[in-house]
Amino acid sequence: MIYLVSILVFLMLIGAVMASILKDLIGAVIAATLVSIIAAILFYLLQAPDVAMAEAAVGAALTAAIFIIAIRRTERYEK
Amino acid sequence: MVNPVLLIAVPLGFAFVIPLFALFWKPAIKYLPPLALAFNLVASLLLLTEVCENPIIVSIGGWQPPFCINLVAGPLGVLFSVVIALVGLLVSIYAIEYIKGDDTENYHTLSLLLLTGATGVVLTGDIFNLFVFFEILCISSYALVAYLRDKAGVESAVKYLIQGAVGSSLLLIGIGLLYGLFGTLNMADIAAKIDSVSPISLFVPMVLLITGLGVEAAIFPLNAWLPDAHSSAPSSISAILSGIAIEVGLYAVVRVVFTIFGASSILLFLAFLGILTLLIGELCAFSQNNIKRMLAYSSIGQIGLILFALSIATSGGVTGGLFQLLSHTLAKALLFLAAGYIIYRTGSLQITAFEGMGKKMPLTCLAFTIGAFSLVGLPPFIGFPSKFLIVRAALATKETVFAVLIGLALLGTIIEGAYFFRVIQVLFFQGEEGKPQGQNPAFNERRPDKTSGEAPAVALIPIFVFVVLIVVFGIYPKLVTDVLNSAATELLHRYDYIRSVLG
Amino acid sequence: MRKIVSILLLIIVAFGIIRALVEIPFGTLKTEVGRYYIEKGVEETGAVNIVTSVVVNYRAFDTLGEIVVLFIAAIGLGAVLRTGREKKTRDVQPASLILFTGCRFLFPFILILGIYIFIHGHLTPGGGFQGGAIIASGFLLIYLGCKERRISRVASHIAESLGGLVFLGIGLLGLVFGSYFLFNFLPMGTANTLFSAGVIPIIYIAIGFKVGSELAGILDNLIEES
Amino acid sequence: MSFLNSYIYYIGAFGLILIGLYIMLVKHNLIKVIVGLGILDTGVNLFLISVGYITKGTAPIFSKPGIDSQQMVDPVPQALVLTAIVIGVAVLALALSLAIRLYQHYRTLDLREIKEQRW
Repeated sequence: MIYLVSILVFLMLIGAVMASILKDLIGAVIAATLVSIIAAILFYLLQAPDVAMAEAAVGAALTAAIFIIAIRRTERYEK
Repeated sequence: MVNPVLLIAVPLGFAFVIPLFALFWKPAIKYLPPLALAFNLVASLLLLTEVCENPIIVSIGGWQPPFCINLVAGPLGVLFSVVIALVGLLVSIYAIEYIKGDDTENYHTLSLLLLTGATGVVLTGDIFNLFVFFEILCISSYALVAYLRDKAGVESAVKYLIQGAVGSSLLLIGIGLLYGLFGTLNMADIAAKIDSVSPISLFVPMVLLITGLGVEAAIFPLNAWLPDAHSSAPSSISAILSGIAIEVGLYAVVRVVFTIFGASSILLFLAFLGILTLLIGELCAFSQNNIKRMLAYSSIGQIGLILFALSIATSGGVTGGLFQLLSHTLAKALLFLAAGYIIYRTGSLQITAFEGMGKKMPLTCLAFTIGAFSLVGLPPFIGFPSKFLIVRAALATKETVFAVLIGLALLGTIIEGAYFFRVIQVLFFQGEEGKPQGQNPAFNERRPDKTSGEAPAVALIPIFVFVVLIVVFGIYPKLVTDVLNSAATELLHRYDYIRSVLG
Repeated sequence: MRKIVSILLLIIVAFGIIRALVEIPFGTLKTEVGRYYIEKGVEETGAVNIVTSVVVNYRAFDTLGEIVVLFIAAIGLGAVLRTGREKKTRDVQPASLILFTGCRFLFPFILILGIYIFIHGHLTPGGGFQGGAIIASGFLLIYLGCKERRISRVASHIAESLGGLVFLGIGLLGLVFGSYFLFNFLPMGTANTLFSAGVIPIIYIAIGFKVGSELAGILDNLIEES
Repeated sequence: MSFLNSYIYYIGAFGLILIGLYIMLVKHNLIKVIVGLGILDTGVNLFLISVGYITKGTAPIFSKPGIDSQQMVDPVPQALVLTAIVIGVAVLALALSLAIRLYQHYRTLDLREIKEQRW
């Protein structure tokens, strides 16, 4: 169990770093969504199913959607 | 007895109703916020007479603290809610005429919710609930700063939002740490348990809370957003932001420092920070040519002075600080409201463009002058007794540090006087004919309307009421000092607060 | 320069937080308040999901504040993005038949799923926010699939206002019947059945509709305006 | 191993918080800054939930009779996080709408180029 959690946390931090590095904003948003999804799994493992559901629905799905809409209306690449 | 919950529930109800009115009966919208705030003013004045002896504690949901969220209507909180309702009422009357356009329902909903959030912050007795109301206050002010949708407004709103959001996150981390340490969120409960933990481990949560709340309170290193936001919002919103929002932020800071942590060790640091904020604010204000930026920097200076006075932490000092807070709220709201129409008529934000306005709109300019005099601290206006109390309290501590700091504060007051007299000189004694001025490129608040002179009556009424209040409280400070004294007592005696909540 | 200062600042923050965390060991019981809710929650509120009983009953005032925050965001977003001119019809590029049919087919199921989740908030994980968010994602699907369709602005405003007013009204009724704001004045019923827990399901339904319509309104504004 | 056992969630949470703050402080692109804000929020939420966890705990739901209430995790942080998530998404949405407006005014999202307002 603890190995699974460690791997998930590691992946989550990698995702956060990717969100920082990527110049393509869509890529950054996808990395941030990955962070959200893994966070939702961690919430589930921490015995918080309500929060996991909220994070998956709000944090992952809707946030990603509004980010992508906003990027489509502005510009895609960070200079 | 009025239940203090109604002070929050009634304006919320009005705010929820406004979108319905926007669909079916649009012209009525602009009268709803004054109605809600008039209710709040009456109700909180009624409460004020009751709570001075015994604070009223109401639990929400019907459980005993600390197992529920409870409101603490003590003298301090109710005093604040009176001020919020009063200033909010007058500003919303002003806005009836001032805010034009076809989507005013957004403006009215957001400003009403901003004031509701402020009322919630000052009444709540639960630290996470304070965070939620703080967010209501902050988020509606982000949206309102960008209300005009012009370049300057949107840019300032973005800066404000980013700094405010970082502050909120830090605040939430601080709350999480406190919950981890004490296992409760009730402020009185935390305050009662605070001695069970070593002071070292309290330091980090305290710093996080002060930083998070300090962003909204505009304490020195955290106030980069303020001049932009206050100067690019519509003038009625600037009045609310300068007159209420930062004061409520400061309230939250002192509530955390005094009541929750009972921290006397950090007070001297806060006093230094206050004076630093004061001097920086006044110096920046002195170098401004833009009237609203000048007023915004002057707010920073005043907040510094209030923070300093509260950090003296004697009965006299806290009373003086609260009195100064009241006087700043009234005077600054008046200044922004008066400046709003002066700007509207001249079509420029530059002080040099105001030449000769004293003749064209004498009443508005006279009101501006009174506000400026009061802010500087001249008798017979409210600024005089408040500053006098602070100076007396600082000297009464008989400590060299405070004497030196109050000397610096007086220096700040002199600078303040200098730049306000410059404006007044321009208003009344320069340029017989307003010569055509170059438009400030950043300014497109509204197309100037140079034809008519004086501000409309609906706008003059609140301005007049502010002037009356400033003069009356200046001549008879006794009218408010009793209430201020009991508010100061509530802040200084944390054990009474704990006992009244937890029983 | 800015990078170095920021990293220094972050190191200070990290140090302080590590210092503070030493006092807060992971995985231990820290609170009496939470314990109280677990011991008494079912008996006092009738909801078997303790998180729901905390969200909608013990700390319902926070929840009221939170839906206000979302309300502000929806209104503020409308105010910021508003163009003032009539909306142009979107350049309708019809979606492929499969996408179109799929979206129309899926939409009612997503709606029902969302409603199921917020009606059963006091029994199973989930509740008003989760259900509302799922409803909003159903509308997102409609935007992707059936491009010519829009949600009615009037209906969403009415749902928003009524959701808020129902919540507030229940709170005020509590004040009338039990002399406490948001007092749970309806009978608790038998725990673990649908019709139990007094006002909790009603509040969650109001929250669900409000959150759903607000999030859908936010999406609508972002896609359509300016 | 006991180190990982006791600190892995804290490491994750504060890793996210620090990375989020780093993005917000250092990056110049407004959308990137808002992404950082989202990551910061997630980190704070994860931290709050981990504060309430009890080793070998169960979710605080009495879904069937006879569940040991002693081992239930603390429900309060979960309620707080539900609130915090919604507040977070509200701020994000408002920030993105401001970003769209800002882009219409300046044709760029680079905060270094957007400096009309200066001291």
